[in-house]
Amino acid sequence: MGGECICVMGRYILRRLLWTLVVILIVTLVTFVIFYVLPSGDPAVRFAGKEPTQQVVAQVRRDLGLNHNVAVQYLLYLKRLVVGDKYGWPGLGFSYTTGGAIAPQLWQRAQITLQLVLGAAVIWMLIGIPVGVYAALKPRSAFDRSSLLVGLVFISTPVFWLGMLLLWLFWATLGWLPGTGYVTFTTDPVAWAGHMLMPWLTLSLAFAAIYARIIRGKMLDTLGEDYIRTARAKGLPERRVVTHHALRASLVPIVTLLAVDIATLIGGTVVVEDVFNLQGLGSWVLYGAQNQDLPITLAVTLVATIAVSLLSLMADVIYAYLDPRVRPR
Amino acid sequence: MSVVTRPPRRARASVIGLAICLGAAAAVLAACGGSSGSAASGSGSRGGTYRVEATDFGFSNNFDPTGEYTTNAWGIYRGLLIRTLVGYKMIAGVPGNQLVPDLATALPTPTGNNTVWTFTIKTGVRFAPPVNRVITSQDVAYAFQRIATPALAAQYGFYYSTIAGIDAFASGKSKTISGITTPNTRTIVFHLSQPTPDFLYRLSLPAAGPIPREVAKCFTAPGGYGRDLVSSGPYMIQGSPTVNVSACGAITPMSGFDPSSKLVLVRNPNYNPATDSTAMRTALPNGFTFTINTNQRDIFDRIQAGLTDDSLNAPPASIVAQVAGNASQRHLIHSGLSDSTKYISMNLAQAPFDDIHVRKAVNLIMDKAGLQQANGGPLFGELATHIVPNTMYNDASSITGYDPYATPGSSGSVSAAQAEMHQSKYDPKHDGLCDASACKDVFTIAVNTSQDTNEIPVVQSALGRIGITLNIRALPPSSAGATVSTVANNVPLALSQGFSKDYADPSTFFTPLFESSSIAPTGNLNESLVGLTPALAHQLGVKIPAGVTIPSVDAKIAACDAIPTGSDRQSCWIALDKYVMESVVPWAPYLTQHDIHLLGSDVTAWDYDQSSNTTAYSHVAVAANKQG
Amino acid sequence: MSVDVSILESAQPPALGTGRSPAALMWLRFRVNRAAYVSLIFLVVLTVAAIAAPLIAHLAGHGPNDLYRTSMLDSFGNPKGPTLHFWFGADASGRDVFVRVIYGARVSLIVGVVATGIAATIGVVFGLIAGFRGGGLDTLLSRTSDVVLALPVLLFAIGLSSACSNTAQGCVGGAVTPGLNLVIVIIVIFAWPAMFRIVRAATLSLRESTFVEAGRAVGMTGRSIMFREVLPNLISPVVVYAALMIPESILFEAYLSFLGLGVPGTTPSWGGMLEQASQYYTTAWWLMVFPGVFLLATILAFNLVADGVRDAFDPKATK
Amino acid sequence: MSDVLLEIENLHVTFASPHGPIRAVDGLSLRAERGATLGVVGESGSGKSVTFLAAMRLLDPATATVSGRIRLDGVDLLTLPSREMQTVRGPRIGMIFQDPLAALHPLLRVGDQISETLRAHGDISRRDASDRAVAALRRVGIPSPDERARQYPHELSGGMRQRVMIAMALVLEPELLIADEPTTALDTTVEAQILALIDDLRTRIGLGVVLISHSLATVSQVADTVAVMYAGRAIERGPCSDVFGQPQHPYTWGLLDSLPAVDGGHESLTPIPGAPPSLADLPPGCRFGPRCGYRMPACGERVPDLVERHAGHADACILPMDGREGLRRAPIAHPANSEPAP
Repeated sequence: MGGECICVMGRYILRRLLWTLVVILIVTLVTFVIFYVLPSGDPAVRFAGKEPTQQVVAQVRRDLGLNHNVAVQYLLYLKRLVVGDKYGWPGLGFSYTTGGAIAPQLWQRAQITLQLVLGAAVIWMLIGIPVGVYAALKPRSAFDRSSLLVGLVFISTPVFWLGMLLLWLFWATLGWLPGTGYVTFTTDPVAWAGHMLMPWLTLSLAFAAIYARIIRGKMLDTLGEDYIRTARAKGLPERRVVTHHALRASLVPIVTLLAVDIATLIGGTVVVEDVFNLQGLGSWVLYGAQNQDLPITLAVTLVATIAVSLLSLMADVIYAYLDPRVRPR
Repeated sequence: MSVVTRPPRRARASVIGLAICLGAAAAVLAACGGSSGSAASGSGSRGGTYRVEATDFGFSNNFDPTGEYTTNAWGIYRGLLIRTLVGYKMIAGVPGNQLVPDLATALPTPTGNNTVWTFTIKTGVRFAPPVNRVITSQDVAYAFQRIATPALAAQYGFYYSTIAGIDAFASGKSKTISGITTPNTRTIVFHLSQPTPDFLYRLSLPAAGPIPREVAKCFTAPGGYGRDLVSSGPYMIQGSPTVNVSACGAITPMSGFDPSSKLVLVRNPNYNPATDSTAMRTALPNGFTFTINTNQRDIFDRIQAGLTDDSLNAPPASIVAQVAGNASQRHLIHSGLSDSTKYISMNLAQAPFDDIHVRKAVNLIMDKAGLQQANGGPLFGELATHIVPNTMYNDASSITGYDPYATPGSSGSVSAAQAEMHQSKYDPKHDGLCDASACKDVFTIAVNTSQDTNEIPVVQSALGRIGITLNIRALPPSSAGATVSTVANNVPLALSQGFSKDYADPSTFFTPLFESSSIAPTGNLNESLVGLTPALAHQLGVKIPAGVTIPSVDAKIAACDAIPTGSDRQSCWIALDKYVMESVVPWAPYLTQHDIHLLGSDVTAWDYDQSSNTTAYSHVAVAANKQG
Repeated sequence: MSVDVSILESAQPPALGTGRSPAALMWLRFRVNRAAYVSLIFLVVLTVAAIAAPLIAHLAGHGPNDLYRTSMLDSFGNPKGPTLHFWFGADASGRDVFVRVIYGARVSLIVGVVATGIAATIGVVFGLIAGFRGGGLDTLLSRTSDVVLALPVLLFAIGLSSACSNTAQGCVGGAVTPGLNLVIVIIVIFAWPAMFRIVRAATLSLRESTFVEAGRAVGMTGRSIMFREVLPNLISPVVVYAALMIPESILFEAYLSFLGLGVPGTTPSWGGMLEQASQYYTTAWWLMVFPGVFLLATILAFNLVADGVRDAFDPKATK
Repeated sequence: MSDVLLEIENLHVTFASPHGPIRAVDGLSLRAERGATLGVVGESGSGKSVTFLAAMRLLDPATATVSGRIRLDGVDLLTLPSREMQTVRGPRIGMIFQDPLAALHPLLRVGDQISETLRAHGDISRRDASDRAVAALRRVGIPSPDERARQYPHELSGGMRQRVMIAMALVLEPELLIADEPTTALDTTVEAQILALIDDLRTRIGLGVVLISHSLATVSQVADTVAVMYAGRAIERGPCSDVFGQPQHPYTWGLLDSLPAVDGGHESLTPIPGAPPSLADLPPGCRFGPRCGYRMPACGERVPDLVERHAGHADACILPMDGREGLRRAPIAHPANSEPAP
């Protein structure tokens, strides 16, 4: 039975991976098309120096590979992606603006973004779960109502404004926390945490509110379930009923949501990275888009797409692990 | 020359004194008299590391000198890494723009009507490791072969187009450049196809510095050599000695340079001070670090804390104001006056700016003091009243104080502007206002960086007083540049434009900016389209309004450019400068920016490199005992 | 919790609202929600202030683009904070922040209402057609909405904004010009698919319901069934979702402005003011605090009103 | 039959609702005895489940008000501190529910759900607990219990799930098992098996059983004593054979008449007309009055008490005792205007 199960799972995963490939094709193509359909000037001219002669422009155009027609360029891009280029595999090319290879920068920036997003996810779960659970245990209580209202305030707060407000307060005015920028964990763990704290909070507050709302709803549903009554009838302590039975069942559907949110943020922390000057993927894609640096834009788009596909696949697998009812049989 | 996609920030003078005392920054006036300004005093001692941070290197060709076209790189090349045949003392002010021999033994006197230039190279000048050998005339000649190689995209190769045979080499018809000969290892002769009086200046640009063929031949794409640049100056990129240059395949990037994080320079063991002069390079620190710190605010916090010494970025006005207001910190502000002009560009082929009266009225109404304040006040720049910055004229006495559109307080004059507008065809009501529909919602490109954004309301408010309303698109610097420099976009008005010199001859302003031959469909620098002919207009998709003849200064530029360097040439340019301001009026110039540097407390000597418009790295010193 | 459900089900329906029209009933239920009611009042006041902005500017004595650079900027061009005459201080050009905040409400309110209106209309019409007609048209519209949701928003916004800023004409033959117009276009492009999906799904389920069958049986045409029978039944989900779209649109506009893609700085907008504030917030807090508080309050108010609207339409939705 | 295990006295349960208080149980008194089965019958909403949820203290105190006395071996459960109540639930009273699929945690293995009960009530190692869980499964007749213990509820059949529930309820060897509609969700053959299992366990380990059901047929199979509930009150109570053999209350008559006879020979199936009253808006007097075919004016005046008329057999009807048997055979056609026939 086990072997058969693994085989079914394997086929499912394979099918999803194939679909991921299709999505990657579509998204990179869309990015390419946007770049060429909505150009903000001739990129070759932009990168040909301050006073470009026509020869230099032509040369730059060749160097950047912009001399082919769009379809050929796209196919060449795919080919390099699969085969690799002079910078190794996968062939992500070089930045138009700096001439540096994309890949090493991509990994470096992905790390920062991952730290930002995962840290924020931990915080919003740490806030969202207890608040949501407590609100569900005391529905319509003062705590429940005020947590809903405060949550709505967080949801309504523009992230960039929250970031500036925190920076102004805790950095510029009170001097309690270090300001913008990033310090690697290995350099100085305390400084690292200090620099990440405000970005984490900024990114997580709205999510904490959303998750608290969702968890509250799920908990309310779950607490009405028969099996909770069973657990109580067995004489389990209330704490165990809430955590082990109700919360467990309520959190399972959250896993999918969490994975999708984290994945979306991997390419989508633009504003927080901008405000806090974190050199992650979000600020990079903004830079790439503003400076017509197509390889940067493509690389980040690619990573974001893969993250969304793989994480939602992972979420499905984890879901199947956590909820035996949806396991393929 | 450089289009300001990056705001120009360089200048004359040395210490805070000069810069601030010219302006009205009352709060800091007290500082002027007593400012000790460690700078040009240059009494530092040997040792230490001079630490520079920047949000971005912004290199245009990945630090490969053949194509690199940024002032930041030029300052580093000239002071520390590359010795050209002729160079500068790398000091502030007019003297800093005067040529002196560097790799060559003397400044040559041209023969053959400025077409033959012969140099002798100093003995005992050697390349840094891993090349280690004596620099010969072939190494200089090779630099020109690289410039002429199309695949390397030399970004200012046009300066060398008058060298005989360079086109034949570029097209592959010839294996060598016939106009460059090397009779022996110490002699190099340039034969030019036409008289080029300012050729010496062109040889002072870093692309003309010696390059060892054995290394550079391995790099066939633009920018590649930047990772393995072999120094001829007092410093070299860290890790140079360990690079294996025995075969092209073996070459690895030098460890001291990572375009995305750092550039570390250490002493070049092969540097012989006897071949150099301390007037040019004191070379006191043991090394230089240029580190990317993307957090601009953090950079200046670190400078104030003494954790770093200097920045490639200009400090924000708010920080300068804060430091200048603090008596114990005031001495940390240093500045130079850059050889640049900031201006509003008007398109001579677009209504209503096809009418010179409108253009003059724009100059008369412009609140230049307001624009100065938007840029951070007098500390950040002097008012500009004409095209070429005064520091580029050896003797600026005849143009100092020249302001054809002077108004009280430089804030614009409604009466003078309306009187001028009165004469315009766009004022049919003769009420001194631009009444015609062409004056309403004039399409205007602006730049959305913080300081340039601040200029928008000032311009808008000023032009509103003569009846011109604007339809403004504020774009990021590079998009704004690309949009304005595409002729077919027909942008009538462009704000926050800037131009800075490549070398200290006014031709580097007039030729690209106002010659009709420099009008190009894209990447056009002659944004005002001075000298546009109907034929060319038709070709570029520009519609010149009926009955309008666009003035040309081509003949005047050619005349001045033919005069050998010296006072006659200077006078010619000054006359042309005035002519352009009064009879062409393509711009409303308003600012010559100060290049402000906030320095760390460890800096004991500092000067401004007028030739590059950067810190004079060859003259700085730091307190050696405080640093490793 | 463990209540025998049947007990509650056997209870009588509430006596409330017998003999009242549905609209009056909803208004009654809405007013019960105090937060939503207060929010609505705030929004009404804000709207009046936005309409009367020139009057307020006149009373304050400063136009939105009047420069007070000698009195409100120091010699370095740094803005000065709140004074007796400049309640919210001055911005980096010496303009009155208070007057600009009031004017800024116009952009947020216009974007919120207009973009939502257009997006909701497109979503409803397309959703009705797709859900009701089905077939190839449905596939086309559904795939289009999928593709739109897969578009990289930022990239698209930056691309569209720069492409439309190159020439005086804008793009699409002058139909789309940068500024408010372009911002609304971008928001509409990304907002309609969500409404489309909701309406399409609801239409699909309604299509099978008995009264639509009945309509068919008495010989009503497809179109009249769609508009007379189906559409009225969609009002509740459409209104509730549209109410939620308004604060989202306002937030979206603020993000675009913050990234420099919004309305030009000469038109006061909260997002644009916050973009400028991002350069000065460590020294000039007033540039950040005042527009930000108004932005937050407006979005929050719309969210609370949306909550109230949902409760009014569907009292069972709240737990 | 004298060993009283659970004694409910004058129990009132009221739920707060937006539409006023709902009197779900209203003055109920009942007894369950050790080693015997008490059947509790009534339509849904009659208060039968609520009564025993109240006994288990499983009603939400925020919405339910409980008064009266519920004594287990003489100890009033309603006043017990909640910590001690936890040692009642499980070790002393086990409870099983209608829909075993919903009542079992879907994400936990059944073995773990049983051993968790053990571990919550005693210091027992994980291994011992799981061994005892398997033993408990075996005792309720589950084949290959080792394997089943590792399965999830959705992988088992309906009957098997209810066996798991029983095993879980009895693993701590309680004195009382409350079975709330244990067979409603099962088909008839499985129902018989489950009832037999419960009955078997009762006799084997001397368990007291409360069997709650809406189905007279179910109750009649196993109950020793039966209580019939209507609108929150017991309206008839007595030994099983008496209640089914000589039913005294018109409602019980109605229930029995609506039952298809097992032999299939009954000529007419007569449902009770009308619907139970709203608990938020009870009629005055006898709650069954409005639906009663034998209604008298006095019925609307006073709520009749449960009165014991024969040994152990009580009812709450004011009809005169002597004419009842005849009345049942000849109901009056129009109950609303009816006068009892002499």
